[in-house]
Amino acid sequence: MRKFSGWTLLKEAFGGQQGWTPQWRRVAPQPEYDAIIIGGGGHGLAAAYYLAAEHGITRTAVLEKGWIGGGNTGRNTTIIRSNYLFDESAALYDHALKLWENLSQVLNYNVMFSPRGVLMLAHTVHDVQVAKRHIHANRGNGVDNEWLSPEEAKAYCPPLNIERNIRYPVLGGALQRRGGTARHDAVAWGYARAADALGVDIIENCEVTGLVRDASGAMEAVQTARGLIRCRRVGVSAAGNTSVVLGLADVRLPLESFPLQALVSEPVKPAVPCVVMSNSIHAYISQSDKGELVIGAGTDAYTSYTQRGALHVNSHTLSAICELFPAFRRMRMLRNWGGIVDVTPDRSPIIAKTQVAGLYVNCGWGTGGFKATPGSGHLLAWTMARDEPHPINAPFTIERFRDGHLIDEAAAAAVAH
Amino acid sequence: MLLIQCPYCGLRPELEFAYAGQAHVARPADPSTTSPEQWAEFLYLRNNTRGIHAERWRHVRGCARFFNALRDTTTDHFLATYRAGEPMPAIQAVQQP
Amino acid sequence: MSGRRIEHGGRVDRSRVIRFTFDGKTCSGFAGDTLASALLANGVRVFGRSFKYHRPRGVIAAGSEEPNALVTVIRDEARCAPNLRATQVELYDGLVARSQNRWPSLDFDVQAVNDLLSPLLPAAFYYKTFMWPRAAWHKLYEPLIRRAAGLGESPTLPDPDRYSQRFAHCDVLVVGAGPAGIAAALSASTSGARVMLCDEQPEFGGSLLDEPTATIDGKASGDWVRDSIATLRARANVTLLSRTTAFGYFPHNLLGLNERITEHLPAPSANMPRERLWQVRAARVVIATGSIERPLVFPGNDRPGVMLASAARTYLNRHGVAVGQNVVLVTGSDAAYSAALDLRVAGVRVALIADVRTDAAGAPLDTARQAGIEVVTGATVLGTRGRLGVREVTIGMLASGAVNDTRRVECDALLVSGGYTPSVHLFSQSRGKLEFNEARQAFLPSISAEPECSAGSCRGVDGYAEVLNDGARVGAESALAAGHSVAAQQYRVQSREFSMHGLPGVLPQANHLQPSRAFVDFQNDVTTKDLALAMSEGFESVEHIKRYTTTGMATDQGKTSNMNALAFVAGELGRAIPKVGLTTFRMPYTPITFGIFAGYDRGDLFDPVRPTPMHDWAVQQAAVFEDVGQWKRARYFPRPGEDMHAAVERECKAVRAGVGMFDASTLGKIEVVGPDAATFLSRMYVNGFATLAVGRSRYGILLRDDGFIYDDGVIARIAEDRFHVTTTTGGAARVFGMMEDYLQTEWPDVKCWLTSTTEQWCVIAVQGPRARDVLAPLVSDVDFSAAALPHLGVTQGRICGVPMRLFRMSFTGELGYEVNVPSDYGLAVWEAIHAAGQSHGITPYGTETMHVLRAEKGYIIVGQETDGTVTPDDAGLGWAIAKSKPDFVGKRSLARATMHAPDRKQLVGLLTADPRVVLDEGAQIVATRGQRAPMKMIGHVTSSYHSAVLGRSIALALVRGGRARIGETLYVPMPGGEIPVQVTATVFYDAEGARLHG
Amino acid sequence: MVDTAIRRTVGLPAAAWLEVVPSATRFILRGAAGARAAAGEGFGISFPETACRAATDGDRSALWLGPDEQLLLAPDGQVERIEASLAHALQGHAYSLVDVSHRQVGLSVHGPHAEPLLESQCPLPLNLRDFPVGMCTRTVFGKAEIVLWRPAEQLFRLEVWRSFSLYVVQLLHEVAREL
Repeated sequence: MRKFSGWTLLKEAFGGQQGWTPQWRRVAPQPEYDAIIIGGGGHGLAAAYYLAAEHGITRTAVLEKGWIGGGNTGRNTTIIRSNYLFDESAALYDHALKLWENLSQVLNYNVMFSPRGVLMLAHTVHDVQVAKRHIHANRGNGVDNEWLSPEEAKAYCPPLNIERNIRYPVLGGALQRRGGTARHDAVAWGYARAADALGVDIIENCEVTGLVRDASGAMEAVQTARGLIRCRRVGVSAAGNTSVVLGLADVRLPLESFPLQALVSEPVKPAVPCVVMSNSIHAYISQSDKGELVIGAGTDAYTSYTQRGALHVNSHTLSAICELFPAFRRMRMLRNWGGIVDVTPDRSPIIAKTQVAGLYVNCGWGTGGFKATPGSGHLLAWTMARDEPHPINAPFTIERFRDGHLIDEAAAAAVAH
Repeated sequence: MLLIQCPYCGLRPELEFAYAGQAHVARPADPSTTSPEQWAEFLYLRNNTRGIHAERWRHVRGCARFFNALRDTTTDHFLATYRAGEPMPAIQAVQQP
Repeated sequence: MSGRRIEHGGRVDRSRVIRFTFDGKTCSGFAGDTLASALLANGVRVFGRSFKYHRPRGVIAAGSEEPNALVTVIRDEARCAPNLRATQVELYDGLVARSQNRWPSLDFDVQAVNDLLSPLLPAAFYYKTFMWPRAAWHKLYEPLIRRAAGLGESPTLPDPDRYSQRFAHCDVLVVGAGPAGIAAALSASTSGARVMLCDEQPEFGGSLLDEPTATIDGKASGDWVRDSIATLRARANVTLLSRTTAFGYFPHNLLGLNERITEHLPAPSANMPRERLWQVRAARVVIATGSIERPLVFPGNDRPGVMLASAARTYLNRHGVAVGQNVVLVTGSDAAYSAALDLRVAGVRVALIADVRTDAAGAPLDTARQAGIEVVTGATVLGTRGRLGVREVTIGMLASGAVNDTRRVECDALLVSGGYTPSVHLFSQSRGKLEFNEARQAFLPSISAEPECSAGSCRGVDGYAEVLNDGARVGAESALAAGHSVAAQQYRVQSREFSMHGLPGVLPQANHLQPSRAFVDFQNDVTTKDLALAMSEGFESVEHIKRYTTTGMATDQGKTSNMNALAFVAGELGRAIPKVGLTTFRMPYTPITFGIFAGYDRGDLFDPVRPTPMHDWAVQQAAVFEDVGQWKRARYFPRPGEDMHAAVERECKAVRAGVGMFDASTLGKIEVVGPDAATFLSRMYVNGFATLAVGRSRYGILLRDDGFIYDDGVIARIAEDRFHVTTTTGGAARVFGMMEDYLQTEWPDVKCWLTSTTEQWCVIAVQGPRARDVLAPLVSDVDFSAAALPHLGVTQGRICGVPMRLFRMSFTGELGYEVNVPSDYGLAVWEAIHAAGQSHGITPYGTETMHVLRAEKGYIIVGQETDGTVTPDDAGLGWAIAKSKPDFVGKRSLARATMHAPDRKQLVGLLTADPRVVLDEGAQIVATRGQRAPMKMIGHVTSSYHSAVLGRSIALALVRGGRARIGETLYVPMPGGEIPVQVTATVFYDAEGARLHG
Repeated sequence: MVDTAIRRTVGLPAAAWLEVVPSATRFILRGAAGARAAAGEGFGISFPETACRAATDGDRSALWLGPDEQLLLAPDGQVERIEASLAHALQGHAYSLVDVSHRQVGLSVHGPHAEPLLESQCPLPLNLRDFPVGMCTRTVFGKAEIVLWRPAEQLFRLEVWRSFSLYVVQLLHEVAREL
């Protein structure tokens, strides 16, 4: 792998940009691998990277039905935070956040992780109670999160409207300074390039059409659009399409796939310095390095694989943004898009073994998967390499739904982004 | 905003409806006799179909009735709607040629 | 100076001179000008600076596809709109426009140094550097990049303008009022169908407005447009919307339209909305969105003065502006010849027409040559010169694949055309399938996904007669499909027009191997070199190339650039264009103001404010309100000088010592009626209701089937078959929906029905030892004796002469009643009770006091003591479960082993060692001192108050195995130190409940 | 004592095209089809069998809200009388009759602008072909649920839960500014 640096750029500037090489190889699938990851999004690519980098399993392939990073990774509002309520969740997301903090250097790819702070607003007495419970729990878990008064919130985010006479005035907010954003495409490409350098095969346009099991019921091979590939260790990291892929092995999971929309404005000079989220009036906003306001909200109401949502859902989101930021009413929507998010009943993910030996799954991230990318990849790789979960993902089993050990972040906060 | 054929009121805008999840998930007649797996299946396991999906809607801001629908989740087009309690129509019968 | 106003012609109103300023300089134009046409007429060439390299840029197009000429329009301090296309900004008197992305001035921009550094800043350079030291990205590089990026500046003051919304339904919606759209609307509306016709431009007519020579059915094209629109306007079944962009195509034939209403007016009425969102549901849609000319890709193709031939023609024929005095046309299509010919007629020198096709021949060339214009074929452009605008172009001649024989031609405008790209954006948004048409070298609509049909040049039809007849046919067919029959008209057209076919891609250069710095995406500064770089780094999917280079991702969404980028990539990869694929067309077609999506949803209309019948009274009493769902609830009633703490202290004492009154109207209420009502409620709630006597009530707990507490309330039996059920304020709608769900779908045989009575009844809680004394004199037909109306007794009677349901119940632990009267009487009864209570010192209290009083008694609040993970047993309410019932909602889940684990979090009381310390709600609890993160947290504080009656702090908490820890000391770690707390039972006051039965 | 003749509704700003309907007696009747027929006799109107249609006779109306739900409207002060006559007519039937007189506020929106006013925030087609005279239904207006009934070509009656009535009226006024 050719090292990226200012020096390389300088050299290429004088060399007419002739020295660049493909960031990952374009390869045909081999007949057999030690590990296969189904799904070439950020999570899947990260898992492949860590399988090779930390567990020495370099005979690994990532199978992607389209182009890598083209699912939810590529249609993302890129919020990163770890201030979750329950101990299990805080450990999981903070594991990811710590990986984010060094990711550019580890991958030698600037993923533009930008800890500009995530400010979660409270608008009602109940919101304040919930926010403070989070802050106390986070502090106990060593996760930074602090309470800001309305005036402090405005100082942190100047365009925020803290007038008391609006419909749902801002009563304060919980700020995680270590939270922020990153560049979604770079995450996928950075992991792909680093995994490729370790020998991982990244195979695009390779839809999985069957999961083949041996006489004992264990994973034996993967049937794909590009032929049969033998492998006894298969990880599924297919986000909204997880149910469809696992259905090939007759594995059913407590998942439903919903459309999640987001939009960006036309680019403007810096206006929003941090990420602002409001769960009770359903909107969040940040500004990309390019200058676009990046805006989203919760999912649409019904399950769908269309990768698009309804106009009225956008309208609700934008009316909330215009209340919080009344100066943005004249800004204009440039692009709107939809992803497919797989949601579990307790809004917490599953990173676990399935009942099929050799088949592992990482799913159920709902609207909040991007922030977990390095962590989930790391933990899925661990679980696949050792055939047992890492202590951090041990609670995130499938069996918790049978036993009632839910990790119900949704109950405490209406939306978990 | 979808346009949904309420079996009672006719074609109406989605703003009047509430989605109510997968259809034909019957609550066990005697839950106390179900195994933990069966009960978890009733509570949580859903088909999450990519394709033709039997689902429930409620015309909550209309006639207020729950009813069932067949919708293609890859296009969001409805193939049929029918009243609660009625059997699911054969998919071939409602598919357009 | 290059552009100028010609003496005659154009559709502007020369009798109305309009003054405006651009970058502080006063200019003038005419009514009917756009900012772009007026600036061109004033000789302006540089309109803005590009995004990355800050290169000077002029106007390229004349419509919404313009990538370069972005300006900020400033009506006043609060009414600034950045990034508007000068080509769409209509001139009005006093308009103030400012260029963007430059400092200190448009002609001298410091950041143009980026252009010199461009070898260092290839596509995606930022992914490869700025990584050391680690913190420098966020602290140093990113802020620099952010400041350099962005285009205009965001407004900073609240936008005072109104935005409006409208739903509409029609049989046929026609998008685009060019020849195809007008013909479609005419035939569809003749059938009697309800037709809507919209166009993004101020004037209907589309390309016909640029066409001075054509006649339709013997009428000059402009006259035909005028008469056709008059015909349509006169029809009651037609709605015409100009300045209206169909920006989004949503499932089930719903289209989003953006109408701009006042933006072109010098002094709009404050009542008029600035813009409107139309949500149109159409039985059929006709897409008649025309096509967009493509620029050519060659070195120096971004210099101001390089412009689409069609734009030059629009400026000439619509605005009476010649874009140059001495122009060169470089073209790959026949159609562009019309621009040169029209300019020639207007007296502009056409120095050369360089046709890039070696085999170009026929009518357009002959006509040009007859007009005295030199035409060469097989040409290419090797470069241009001119600092702030083109003044010379270098033409190279192609011979057997190599470029030789170059010549330099002076010019002040360089018109370019690569042919036309059909506007399939809406069709593609509808999820229709596109197919690549080799002959047209364009993607055309193929298979529809919605009931729509494309007509005219957006589906590749070429020539006015063909387009008009296509429109008429599609209009008639669409009307027929919507149930209205009509025959399509046939139009006769005479015109001088040439084919719109062309060639996408990059003009051949001398050294093919060395990709040139020719711009593909002007606004995002993406060159062919960038595309080549992306491919050399292995990005081959068109979506990857788009993302890696940002081509097509600017505010014009690649309207002029996508096909060129695609053709270049296809050429480099040696694949056919359809094999490379097409990026997705996304909503919106052009950028759409946030304001219209919000519409009327602002201020108090953002979400309904639900007041109770006593709301105005509470306002008069200076109550402080809190938002609970959509309701406004009085939180406390401060007297002058009191803060919340003082007011609540006083209110609490008043209730404990005398009597208080509380507005509980927001509680949800459901009337459950029918012979099976008791059966139904027994199945829903954990409690049993079969044995509940008429005239009695019971505290009920509602679970979901997962076993966790969902809601609670009081259920009263009014008659054998009639129950009055209360829910929490926030739970009213969802509990009603959940009950309907079980009734309608699980137990359709259960004979009872639900009616929401939340708003039928106004609820006045009168609580305290003097409550009976206050109420008794006002009430008739009620026996207040403990025997007749014990705790949890319910009766009906009259109060102040109006009908009443009287509940003896208490959420305070005191003797208490809840008076339910029909809502219209609520305020009068409230005032009567308040007046009657004066002698008893009656004190209105709010939700905060209610919370304190119930916490003193250990009563839970759903949503505060519970969070969706709490079972009845966790909350200390296991006693309420009717264990003999075979089933109720949630019962099976409660039987799971984990629901009985001894270390579940259980509700307990906490007392701080220091009675003055009030714990933070949400504070965490640990078992041992001195823990550092990550701590072993065993619980959290759910409620915490200062108790007036106890003179100390109290708290409720959920603690692992809490009930077994009663008496233990635990710790609440706070930033300032640990707070020791003693675990207690949940009831702090009157544990034996004597006061309740007083 | 409270003057029961004067019922105090929320203060709602009127307009030339908007009136608050005087206080009325309102019931929600729910029950099976057989009960509906019997109740019609008791109420003095044969209840509409067609979905989304209202039947009116004199000063009484019955509005179809759902297959098992009718909204009964009568002049103010008839609660006891209607309860008694329906109880008599419905003997032997299972049904639910609940007084909701005070639950909602009636608004009348009339005149040539009535249709565009309501179409601003109601997603139903309100032209005469799709929403003829006599049609009634529950639907939405902005973020409020309403019952919408068209008694005459240029007259719409809205029944709005009382706490939403101020919102609906303010929203109508806001829309009316541009008409």
